[in-house]
Amino acid sequence: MEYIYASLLLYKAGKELSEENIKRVLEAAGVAVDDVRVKSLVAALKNIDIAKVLEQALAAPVAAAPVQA
Amino acid sequence: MEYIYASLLLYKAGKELSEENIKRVLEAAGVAVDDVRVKSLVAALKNIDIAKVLEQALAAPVAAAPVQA
Amino acid sequence: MEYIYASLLLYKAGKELSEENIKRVLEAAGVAVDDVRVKSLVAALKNIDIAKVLEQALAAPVAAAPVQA
Amino acid sequence: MEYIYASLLLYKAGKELSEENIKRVLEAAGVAVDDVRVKSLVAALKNIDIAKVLEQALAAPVAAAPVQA
Amino acid sequence: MEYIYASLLLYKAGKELSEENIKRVLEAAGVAVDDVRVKSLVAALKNIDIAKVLEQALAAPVAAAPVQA
Amino acid sequence: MEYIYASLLLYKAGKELSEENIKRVLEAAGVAVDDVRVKSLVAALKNIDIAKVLEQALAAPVAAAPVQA
Amino acid sequence: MSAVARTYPKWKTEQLEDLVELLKKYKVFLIGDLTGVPASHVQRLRKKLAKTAEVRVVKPKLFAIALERVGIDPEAFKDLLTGQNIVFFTNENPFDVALKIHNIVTMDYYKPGEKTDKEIVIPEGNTGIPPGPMLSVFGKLKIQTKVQANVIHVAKDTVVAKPGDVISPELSSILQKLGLALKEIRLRLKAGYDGILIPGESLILNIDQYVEMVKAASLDALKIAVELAVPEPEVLPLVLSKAVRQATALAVEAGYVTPETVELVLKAAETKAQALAYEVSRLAPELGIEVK
Repeated sequence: MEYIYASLLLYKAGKELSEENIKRVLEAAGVAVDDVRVKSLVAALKNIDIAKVLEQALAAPVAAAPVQA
Repeated sequence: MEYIYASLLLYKAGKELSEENIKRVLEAAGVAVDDVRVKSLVAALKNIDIAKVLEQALAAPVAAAPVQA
Repeated sequence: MEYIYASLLLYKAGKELSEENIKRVLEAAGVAVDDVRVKSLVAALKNIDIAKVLEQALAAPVAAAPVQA
Repeated sequence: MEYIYASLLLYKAGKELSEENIKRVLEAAGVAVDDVRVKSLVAALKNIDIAKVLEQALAAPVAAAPVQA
Repeated sequence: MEYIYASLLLYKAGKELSEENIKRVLEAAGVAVDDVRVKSLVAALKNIDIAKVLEQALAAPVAAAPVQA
Repeated sequence: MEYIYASLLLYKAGKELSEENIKRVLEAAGVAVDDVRVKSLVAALKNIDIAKVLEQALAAPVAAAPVQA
Repeated sequence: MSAVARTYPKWKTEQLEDLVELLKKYKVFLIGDLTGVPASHVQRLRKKLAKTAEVRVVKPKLFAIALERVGIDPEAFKDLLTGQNIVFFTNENPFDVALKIHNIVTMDYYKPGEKTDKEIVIPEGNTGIPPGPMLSVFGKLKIQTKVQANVIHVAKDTVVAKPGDVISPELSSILQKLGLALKEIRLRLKAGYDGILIPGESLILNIDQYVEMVKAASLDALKIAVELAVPEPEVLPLVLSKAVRQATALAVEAGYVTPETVELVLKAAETKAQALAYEVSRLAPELGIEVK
């Protein structure tokens, strides 16, 4: 999830979700960065409407946890 | 929310949630850091069982259901 | 509820839930304080494990929020 | 949460949610007040319908009871 | 998701989630295997408790899913 | 569930859900394959619109949850 | 064998040869129970499966001999090959063929003396039948009727038979008059063979169950993918949502106010205050604290 938190941090800060930016943030947090992962994350993020996802994230119900009986 | 994402990034990376660390991550993301805010966040986070909060964040809103009047 | 909010404010601030403290907070908020009520509040709070009550109330998950009323 | 309880206390007491009022209540509770935080809190509170938000909060007994099925 | 299914297949079959095993399964399915991806998958799988994850509800709000731009 | 995982692996890889393919994947995972089971699986999958089912799985994860295989 | 074969008439020998040919040509066969299946349904089966299978009505003894001839032990089929049998020879997936056969249904009228396997309901409404002798038949079956505009109306939905009941002549005639062909005729498969014997009850796949399994499997994969934060288009929105939820929960718990968290923080504070108020009001009802 580190990569995701780093991306959201940048997104909220209004910065570009580029490989360099994500890498810099991760490194500042002391995370050993995997370039391939960053690359594929950046590519995947490009195809997502993050604003919309964030909006829905809090609105949507979570899948009901297996309600313990 | 940038401060929170920075904290979560550090938390997941297994790093200490110290003022310095949060500041460093925020700065790497190009965020102009407000020292007082970092201080009070760090203080607040100290009193929280983050693992538990994160887990519960994903739990189904069981308690919410019966509330409708 | 003013008495409860005042108590929680003190509790979260790590202060003693004494009659004087509660009174002072209420007065600062411009509330006309009833000594007898403060006394019985303090007595009741002594018999409550506030930490536990607050923790259980965390059951209010984020997702519950947008439930339109 | 001290700032929030101070605000709720003032709200219920029918007082204005001004910086001065919140500060006074916090100080009465022995909290070292951070001006920036108060400022941003007051700004944030201005944009929401507190009455409605409080109404949507979970009812006590449900939230308090460890939900067991 | 092919990599995930391959991992789950091995997991349910009681086999080790090793790079070789995952590679063999993917190749049997006619998938052109990316060694780096397999490596990072194996490393990531080591950090999660698969049984627990499967047991729990999907740790994400469901309605958010179809948001793809 | 191994048989289902193997099928979905093939499906996601864009391969035919044939007896031979499923068998090959299962064997690569070290699963002792039951021919009749593979045959019945292939027949059943022929009668299922997998794309649609996968979509529905996301929409109604609650219903899907209790199915133990 | 030759001594035995000689005792059969020529047509039987021909039939045997035919069956042996089919068993050699096809590696799969399915055996259906023809008992009580009308010729019209068999006709439909033959027609609908023309491209899938060769169909024969077989005599048990003859089929057993044919099986033996091609090296299949007829012993396993001993209990299956009683009565009237129809056999489908195919090279297709036996489960697939079984589903096809199972899905061919002919609706027919219940005849007097037959047992029903389901509840029969005479629906409320206009029967189109003029009052007269039929009125008493309705009466006999305890179906409430009223006559409107010289037509018998059924007053309300009426159950006239439960599973296991025997159809009376009256009920049979009413069902006919009302055009209610409720009896489902489908061929019951006794077994299939594809290298091994597959019992009839295993032949008809429960597709719904497979659907649920596919759903469960896809959900399993999604759970793991979300947990690993796999950056794939179908997973990433879920992972982002999860992160947002966690961040929000943490912000709320820390009382961290931003324009987007302020409502949630307030709600959380109020919820906690309510919880405490509830406890306090129990111990000190004299405070008159109003708990939601």
